[in-house]
Amino acid sequence: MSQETERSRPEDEEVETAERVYRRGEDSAILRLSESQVQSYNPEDDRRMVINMGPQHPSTHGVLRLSLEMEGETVLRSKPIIGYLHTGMEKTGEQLSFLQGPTNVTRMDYSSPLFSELAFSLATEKLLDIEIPERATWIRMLMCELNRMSSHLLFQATNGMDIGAVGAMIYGWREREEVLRLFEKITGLRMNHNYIRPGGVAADLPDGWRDDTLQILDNLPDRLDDFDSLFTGQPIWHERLQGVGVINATECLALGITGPLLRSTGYAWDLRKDIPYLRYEEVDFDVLVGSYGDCFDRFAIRLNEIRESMRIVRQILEKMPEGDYRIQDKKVTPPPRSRIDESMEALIHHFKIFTEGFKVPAGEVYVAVESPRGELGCYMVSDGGPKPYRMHIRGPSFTNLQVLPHMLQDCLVADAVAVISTVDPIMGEVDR
Amino acid sequence: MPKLPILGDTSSISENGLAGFDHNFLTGKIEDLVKWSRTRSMWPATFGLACCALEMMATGAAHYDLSRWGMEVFRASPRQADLMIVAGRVSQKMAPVLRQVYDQMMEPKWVISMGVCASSGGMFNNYALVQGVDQIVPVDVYAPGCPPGPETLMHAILQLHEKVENGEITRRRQEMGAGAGIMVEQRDGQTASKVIIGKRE
Amino acid sequence: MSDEETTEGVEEIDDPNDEEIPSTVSHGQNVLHPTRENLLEVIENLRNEGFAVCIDVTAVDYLENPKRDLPITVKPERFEVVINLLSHTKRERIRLRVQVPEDEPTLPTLFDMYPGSEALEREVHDLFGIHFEGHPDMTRILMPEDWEGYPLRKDYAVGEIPVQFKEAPGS
Amino acid sequence: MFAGLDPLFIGDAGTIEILLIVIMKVVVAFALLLVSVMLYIWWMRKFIGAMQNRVGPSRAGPFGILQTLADGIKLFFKEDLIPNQSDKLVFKIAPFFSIVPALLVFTVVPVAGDFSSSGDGTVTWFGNKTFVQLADPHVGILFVLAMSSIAVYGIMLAGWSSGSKYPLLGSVRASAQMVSYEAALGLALVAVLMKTGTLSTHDIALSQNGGITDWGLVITGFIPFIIFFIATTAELNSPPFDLVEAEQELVGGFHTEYSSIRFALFFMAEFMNVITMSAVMVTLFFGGPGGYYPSLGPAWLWGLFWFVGKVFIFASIFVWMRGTLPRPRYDQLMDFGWKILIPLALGWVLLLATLDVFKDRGNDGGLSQFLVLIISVTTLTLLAGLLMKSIQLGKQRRELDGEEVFG
Repeated sequence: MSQETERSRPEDEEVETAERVYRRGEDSAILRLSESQVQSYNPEDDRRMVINMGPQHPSTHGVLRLSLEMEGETVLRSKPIIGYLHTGMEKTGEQLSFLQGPTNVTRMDYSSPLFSELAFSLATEKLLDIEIPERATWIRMLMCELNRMSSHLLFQATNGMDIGAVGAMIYGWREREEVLRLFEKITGLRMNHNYIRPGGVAADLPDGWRDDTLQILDNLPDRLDDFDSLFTGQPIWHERLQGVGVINATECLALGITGPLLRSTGYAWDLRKDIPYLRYEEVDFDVLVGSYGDCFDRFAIRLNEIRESMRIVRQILEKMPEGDYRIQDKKVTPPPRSRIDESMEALIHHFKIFTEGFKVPAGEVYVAVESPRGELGCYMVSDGGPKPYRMHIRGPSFTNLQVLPHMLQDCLVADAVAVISTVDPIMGEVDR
Repeated sequence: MPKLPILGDTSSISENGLAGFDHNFLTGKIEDLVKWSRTRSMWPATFGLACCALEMMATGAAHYDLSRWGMEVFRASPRQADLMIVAGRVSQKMAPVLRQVYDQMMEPKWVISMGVCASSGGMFNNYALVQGVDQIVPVDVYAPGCPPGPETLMHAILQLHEKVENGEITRRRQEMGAGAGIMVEQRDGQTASKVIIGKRE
Repeated sequence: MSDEETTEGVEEIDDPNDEEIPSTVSHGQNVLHPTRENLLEVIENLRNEGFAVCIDVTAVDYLENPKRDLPITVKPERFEVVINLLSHTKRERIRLRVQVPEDEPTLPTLFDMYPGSEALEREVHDLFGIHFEGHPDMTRILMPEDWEGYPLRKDYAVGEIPVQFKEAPGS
Repeated sequence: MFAGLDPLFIGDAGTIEILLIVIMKVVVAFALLLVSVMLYIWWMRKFIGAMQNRVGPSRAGPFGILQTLADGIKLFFKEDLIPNQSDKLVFKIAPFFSIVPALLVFTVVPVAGDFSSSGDGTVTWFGNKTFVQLADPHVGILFVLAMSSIAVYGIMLAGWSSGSKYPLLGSVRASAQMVSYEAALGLALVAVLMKTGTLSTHDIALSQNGGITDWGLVITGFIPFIIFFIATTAELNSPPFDLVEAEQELVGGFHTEYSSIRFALFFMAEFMNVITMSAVMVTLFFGGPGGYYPSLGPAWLWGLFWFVGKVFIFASIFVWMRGTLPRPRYDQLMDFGWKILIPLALGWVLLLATLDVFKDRGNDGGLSQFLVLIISVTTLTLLAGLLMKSIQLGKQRRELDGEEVFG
């Protein structure tokens, strides 16, 4: 892993690459058949067969379904079929007010829920044109970085399991649990927090949060070193991941791939660094890039991004300012609990905000944040009412999944598992 | 069949199989043994759908440790699994698959509906989701929460163990009419849906 | 290709575009309003300027909200396809809003320029019923294949069922 | 008359006693193996639990020791299914192909007896001298090889007859993997046989009773043991070489379609094989029941103690690997078997043979003696070098291929 390297420019012959990546005809990497056709498809060549991987398969991370056309164990063409977790969240999002919105979006990317909330809240705040207090911003950063750690730990767990190292599964969860425990203390829930809301965060950090965070930061480095000794230097691990699922930067750009997948090709693009939001320009961290664009790079990048996040969290602990945790704008923020007992107006105000919601000026906005999986964007249209007219989340996993047929071509089934695992799709975010 | 002194009237065995056994000393003890073994070794199928799947896996991990009940053997093949934990929201597209997996499981089989989305659709009351997995498969235990914490899931599992220990070993589950018995006609999004409460057809 | 050449190229192409294509600024981001006819041309130019990534393709159904702020020269239609492009070199985003009429919901595909828009366009097709001409695989992606209707259209009901507060059967 | 049937029996023995002893041995061996499998599975789950900071089974019986029993009873009372598309007869028979060889291998393993340096590995029961092993055919080790080969059929037929795609892939993998590693297994064995000069398992164990320096491990020079161990792991489908099941890739591999008691048989056969192959390994390389024999209690009991202890350590090593190592890919596994293990085993056998010849001619002390040594060692080194080069070339070629594919 080198530190931020010189950014390569998109090449001129991008169109050609694009054609090579996603050819249209028979020789494309994709099995261009509809779902029902795939179901009954029998290749003419009887050395070939079509295998359905998923939607209920242990290594497809939930309900991804892959149709693989195989010759022996070699994958020739494949087609990812998604939608098995389509929840209609964008439709539901139009029924919920802006205050209720984070409840909805937090259930999209369930392994890093705070990022969806953040994108939603930032979009709403941009429409409202409000500036949230310093402390709220830093709390958001703290929570997001912790969430990035827990999400990447989850990746280590599932990746280890997919390659067959069952131990990694448990170790990853064990570490993740420590972070979740802190989340539970701060937000009240282990997952689906609904903590970052338009106007700030739901509650101030509880007493002792600093010690708890420090405890995680103190414990984790040793555990990460264990991961290193268990995997990073291990020959079987190298054999399984190195040179598998290779992709280069041009192909990534053509396919709209973001996040660790893009960075593994040596292309240092991280929204936190390049288009900073919150206060990321005030903290010091490195953007990690790989050099081969293979599964091993993606694994290593994620492992080391945990370390980078820990570095950021330490800086946040130093810089965390005092102040309010949410904006004191009567229009957006409900009155504090103590005021409700004293004042009728406060009670009415509280009732109004939670039943009707607050009105947001008409307009449309796109906001993106760097989630552990890549660029997570929120496109929001308001018609001036209390509910979004249209709420669209651009999930990084959704776009990243398109790379699968290309990466899977001419690899073995076992490699397919490794590739799916290191692309690390979260199906909730893919299907929404 | 002749009438045996210990087994009692066995004439119905030839017709109904084991379900035809009268309950007596011998079969009673076998029942206890079978129930004991079923509660101690209930292998779940790996059927993770959404958020709840993470909590389900967390329940199997070091902090909560399902292996204490012999349940760490998550079987990927439904043929060998006893318990289907429907962990997460079931979309209209997933519903047939879920039913198929359930049908592929061998008797005896149980279903835990984990989380509100699986139990009732939860906060997503819309066109895309099946409003409660009990429309598709008979559910034994509903675990509330969004997502239910590992403690809740463990509680649900213990409830199911209790149910197994108090139930019968031979009857097929479907005939017992398990599940809440709420049927919602599948919608196309354009018209209001019809809700049937009562016996499944 | 050196840095200078790129910047020069950008300026050359940029100027005529600003005259032709109505553009606005929304919350700090440039928004272009091309028509369906010149969409591909505009995108081609943008792509040469360095907008190498198609981040997002989505649509909005303005059935219940016909009065939205658009430049005067743009005729509002029911659907609007929103395309988000990102330039890594300029660290800048640009948004394209294309009006798509209700009676003929078609649009040329971006697939040839941005293969990554494949799934995004399929999603728009699935949920809004907007057809992308020239797309290699214009089928439903999220909903089951035999699904009728386009769920995210405003005239498509949410599909709520009323909450049941009834006695459980048999009790 | 029974003595004629069973060449084990030494000295005069009454018919009834012989009959009794044989029956007793059969029953004890069978029961012992089943109970040890039960305990082994429990121990495996506990041990893996401990490695993963968990408790492991704890509810079924004290410390969860009855866990396997519960699994077994549950599976026994589960609905059985024979898929429509399957070849019904083969589907039904396959599990037995798997479990019977696993049971049979144990018959030739010397379990106990006086294997102290002065002992001859026998016990005296009912006034008869006999071995504490079910049978000691003169071709004992070949019997082990034969049985482990037959076990392949169980897996292969199971996968093929299921009439489903994932099991088919699993069975194809199984047959290729097992055939390849069988070769390495046999070649590693040859080293032991050459040194001990016998095929009988009892004699092999007895020839190692002089202490650690006499163990097959030392006299064959470690390498055959390592090869044998790795090949055994692959032969047993034990992780990390469990590609035949490979839950993450092939769902359940060959046993995907099996349920109920048929699955339980596979399950049991898998772990029984681990125990029996550990026992074989102990017999071949670790002196069988040999060890330190204090003059306390009957000697054969000490033999049993050492034997069980050694097998336990090996079985635990298998668990350890199960809990830690990631799984190699299929082609890597085959490469490893054919390009490294088999040549290495072959070369080592040649080397050992050379040294033996060298030793045999030790009396003449002439130049020819050293000439043999030098020439053989040089040839072997050259061959090894060539082999490594060819492996390297092969790898490079694959990388080039890879580039064409991935650009």
